[in-house]
Amino acid sequence: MTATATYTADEMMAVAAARRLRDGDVCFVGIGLPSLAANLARATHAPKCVLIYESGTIGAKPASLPLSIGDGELAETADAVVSVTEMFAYWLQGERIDIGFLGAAQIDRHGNLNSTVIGPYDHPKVRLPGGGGAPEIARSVRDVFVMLRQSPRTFVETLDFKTSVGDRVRVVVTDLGILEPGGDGELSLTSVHAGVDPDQARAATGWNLHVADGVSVTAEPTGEELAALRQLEPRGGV
Amino acid sequence: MTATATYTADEMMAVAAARRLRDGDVCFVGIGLPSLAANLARATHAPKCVLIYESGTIGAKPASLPLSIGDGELAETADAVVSVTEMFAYWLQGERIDIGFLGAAQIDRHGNLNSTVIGPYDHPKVRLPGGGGAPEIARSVRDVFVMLRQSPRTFVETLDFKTSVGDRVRVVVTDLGILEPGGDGELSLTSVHAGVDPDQARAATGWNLHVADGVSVTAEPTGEELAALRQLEPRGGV
Amino acid sequence: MAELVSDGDVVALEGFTHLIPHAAGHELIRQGRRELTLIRMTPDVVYDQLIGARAAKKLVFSWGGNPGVGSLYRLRDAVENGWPAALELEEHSHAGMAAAYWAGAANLPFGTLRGYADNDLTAHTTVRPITCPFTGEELAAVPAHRPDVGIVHAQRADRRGNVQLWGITGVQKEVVLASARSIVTVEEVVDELEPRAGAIVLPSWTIDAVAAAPRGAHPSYAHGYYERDNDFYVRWADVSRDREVFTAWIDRHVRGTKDVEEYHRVLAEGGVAA
Amino acid sequence: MAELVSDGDVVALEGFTHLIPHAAGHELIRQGRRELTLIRMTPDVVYDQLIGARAAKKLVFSWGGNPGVGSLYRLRDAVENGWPAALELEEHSHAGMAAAYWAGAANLPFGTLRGYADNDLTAHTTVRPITCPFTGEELAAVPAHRPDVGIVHAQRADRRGNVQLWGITGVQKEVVLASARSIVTVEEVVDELEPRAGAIVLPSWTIDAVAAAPRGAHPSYAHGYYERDNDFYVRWADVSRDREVFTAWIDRHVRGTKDVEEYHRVLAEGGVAA
Repeated sequence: MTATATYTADEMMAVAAARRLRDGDVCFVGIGLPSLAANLARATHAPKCVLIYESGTIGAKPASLPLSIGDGELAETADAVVSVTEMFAYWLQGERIDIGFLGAAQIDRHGNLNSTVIGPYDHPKVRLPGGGGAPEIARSVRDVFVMLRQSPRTFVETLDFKTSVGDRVRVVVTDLGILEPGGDGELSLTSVHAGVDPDQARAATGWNLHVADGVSVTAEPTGEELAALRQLEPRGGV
Repeated sequence: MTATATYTADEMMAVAAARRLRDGDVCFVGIGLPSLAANLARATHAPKCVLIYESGTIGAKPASLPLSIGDGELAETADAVVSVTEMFAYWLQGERIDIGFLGAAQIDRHGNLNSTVIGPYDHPKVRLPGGGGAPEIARSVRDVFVMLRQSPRTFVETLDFKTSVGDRVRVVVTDLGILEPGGDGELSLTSVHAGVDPDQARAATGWNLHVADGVSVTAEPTGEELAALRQLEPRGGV
Repeated sequence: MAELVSDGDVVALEGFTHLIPHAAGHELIRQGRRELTLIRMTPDVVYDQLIGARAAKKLVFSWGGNPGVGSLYRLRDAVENGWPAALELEEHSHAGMAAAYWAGAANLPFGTLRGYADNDLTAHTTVRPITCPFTGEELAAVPAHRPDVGIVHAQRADRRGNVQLWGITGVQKEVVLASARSIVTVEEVVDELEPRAGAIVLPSWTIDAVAAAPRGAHPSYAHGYYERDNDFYVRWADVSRDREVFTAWIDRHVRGTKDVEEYHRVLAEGGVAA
Repeated sequence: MAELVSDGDVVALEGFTHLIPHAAGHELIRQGRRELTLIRMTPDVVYDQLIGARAAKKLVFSWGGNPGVGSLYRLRDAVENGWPAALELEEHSHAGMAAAYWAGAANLPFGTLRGYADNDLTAHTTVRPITCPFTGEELAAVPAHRPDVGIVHAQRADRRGNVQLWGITGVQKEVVLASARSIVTVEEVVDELEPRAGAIVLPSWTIDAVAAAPRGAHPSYAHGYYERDNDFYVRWADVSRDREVFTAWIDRHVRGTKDVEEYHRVLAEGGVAA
């Protein structure tokens, strides 16, 4: 079954990330694309994925996409709701989480992320919201999945600020393709989405992006995937 | 109203301890006499006393005396039930408790207590149950109340083992009378129960017990107190 | 509340996406509090309002944004341009903030966590290494949060002042227990707090003041009472972006109202824009 | 359980006065486990049985007695006379044990508390001073409990293996999360765990094995299922006091039965005495 329907870049990103989740994975998810990806996986090939939101909900099963990590539906459908102190001590630091999703304002070639400031810390050009859970997610989960639209402003040679470390980043899903770390830990382009040329991805990267030998083309979203996605997000789009 | 009814030494002890609780006091209680005393206070002059059992029940309101600190009725009648980790961290170490009751196998003149061993620690003559919550109760509550039958084996010159420190011991209620620390921190006899001679209390003490000037006679249990006590403990006695 | 919060106090208004004490924050603005050190894991709209209304001199936080929308423009204006006053930042991770609240509630001077290694935050915050005396491992210590005043919003109190909240309960218990004084606003006062699944109860004797503030968490939500006003958060960006629009909004909706009921009445009249 | 517990393991069977995993303890005796390090805040009758049946080489604890009755004679005989084998003790306060479980669940190597100062326990246990890097205060550090196997009893599990317990929940969550492997026995398996006030849920993926063991907490109680058998505790003193009476009792009620159902059948026949 191939999809001929059109789909958005966000939908492609959600589908590409969802496919990498294995059934039963315990996922620490934030709002937006990560939440969409994890819920899509749960609605399709990985019904036993466990969704944990940092607000304290463990095993949440929202029928539609939550708008905030603290939506009431998350608490109502969860197996357990715990305090935020317990969440960070027993569950995240306890290394019980398989997959953690992160976004950022900047990423470098090693998967280090910046969500703190653009410009110097003490005199920022743009004060970003800050790291939140990211610093410890990045070092406590088994695999970090980054979801981030690709542009030279975002994929940078040098971060303005290192909010979280890249050691456990296993995949970066962008609107153009998929990056994965090689043996040296440097991210290289391993897949491009349908209709994207590897050079487009290189042009959207602030460092000299290595294109993997035999770079593949990401399978397009199937009709089933798109239907499940749109069921989650009735208004179409994130 | 004076009581002409007979009463047991345990009842006298419970009454004497209960009278020292002020309405609204937050009390950390164990099973047996302390529980009886605190519940008696709640049933008589101090209805707003808050009873906390180390099993995690906060604001328990048992109708009759619990047989274990974990009785189901304690959980059912409590304002809140918390985990034991939270109890010791947030509530006891948090210094939210006014009164802590302690018993022991031995007490010295400074209110230090032994509930660990008789004989040397590594080759004990009698291995006692151990300190349980006592070491931190003794240093975290505002006032420690000790309830202990008086004998030279129990009121000793030198403890075999110091399980908890006496700094915060404000009163020791015995079957013979009441001991309170003086300015130098040494316990002296400040009251004897009806029919007890101060010399009896001195003879039941392994150190040279100082009798306070103007030592008083403890008021006997009133009819109301005994009625309330026996309501708590239908089988009569602890 | 006027008696419990003074200029210069360290104040934590907590609420992790749920039960955010907006009404209490508005009251601080009405009373003209100044020079507050504001603590919160996730400062959002109500902290944007407090900062823009010049109530704060310092912010202790781990994530400061308009959830699902973007920037808090008043927070950014204070940090980037010093308007209406410079704002000192003490920035942590969520895990660091949670450990600091835990330590505060447990009456310990510091909390320990695996964190703050290999990132740039360490150089810009109050965190120090601590070595495990058994294994020799190096961990991070954060100083306990011990606010002068902790403020939370809850669903219910009974007439004796015991407070019950349920749903996502965040760090609300910790902030009440960690603070020297505490204030709880509630949706309603009831005769009895019937037990509820997932509810926590804060005994009356851990709280200094309880006040009814119906819909006092708006635009956040109160599980079982009302939903999150998602549109408000979206429209807040337009109010917050501009200094004059913001100030007019605060003058009309907060300084110009006497309590949470009047706030809601004015809000219903005019929408979010000034 | 045979696959999850090996001779020499560090095993914690927890339950603070409620939901004490007696049936699981009996199974360890039936399987002839040896040289276990047993951890528990309040070792009572089931630990007396394990010690008397020679399953243990070491006990890590904070209060070891027969609650409301007095001594655990098998524990005392092991400590005082080395029968049936010497028993090494690692003794803590309750607060120290609670901090050690907390640290274990939180994946930290140590827990911090205000305690162990000015008493004689400090010289006989594993506790070390730790200095607050901010205030200079000296506190006590205890090493985290990280048992090989954590065992608890709960009221219910659903068919997916999620476990629900309520009433006094003690340190049960902590022991499951602190342990490398975990086993939960339950009163019953149900289709759905309906939410209950005061209940905690342990997700199936935090547990290695769930087994039904109806009345598996006897003589302790299971809130909502059955009451504490207070007489058993009183009569246990007579069984436990004498080596031969004890051994005959264990042979008949534990080694001579195949599971918790048969244990209860034999118990009903003969009372507590052998």
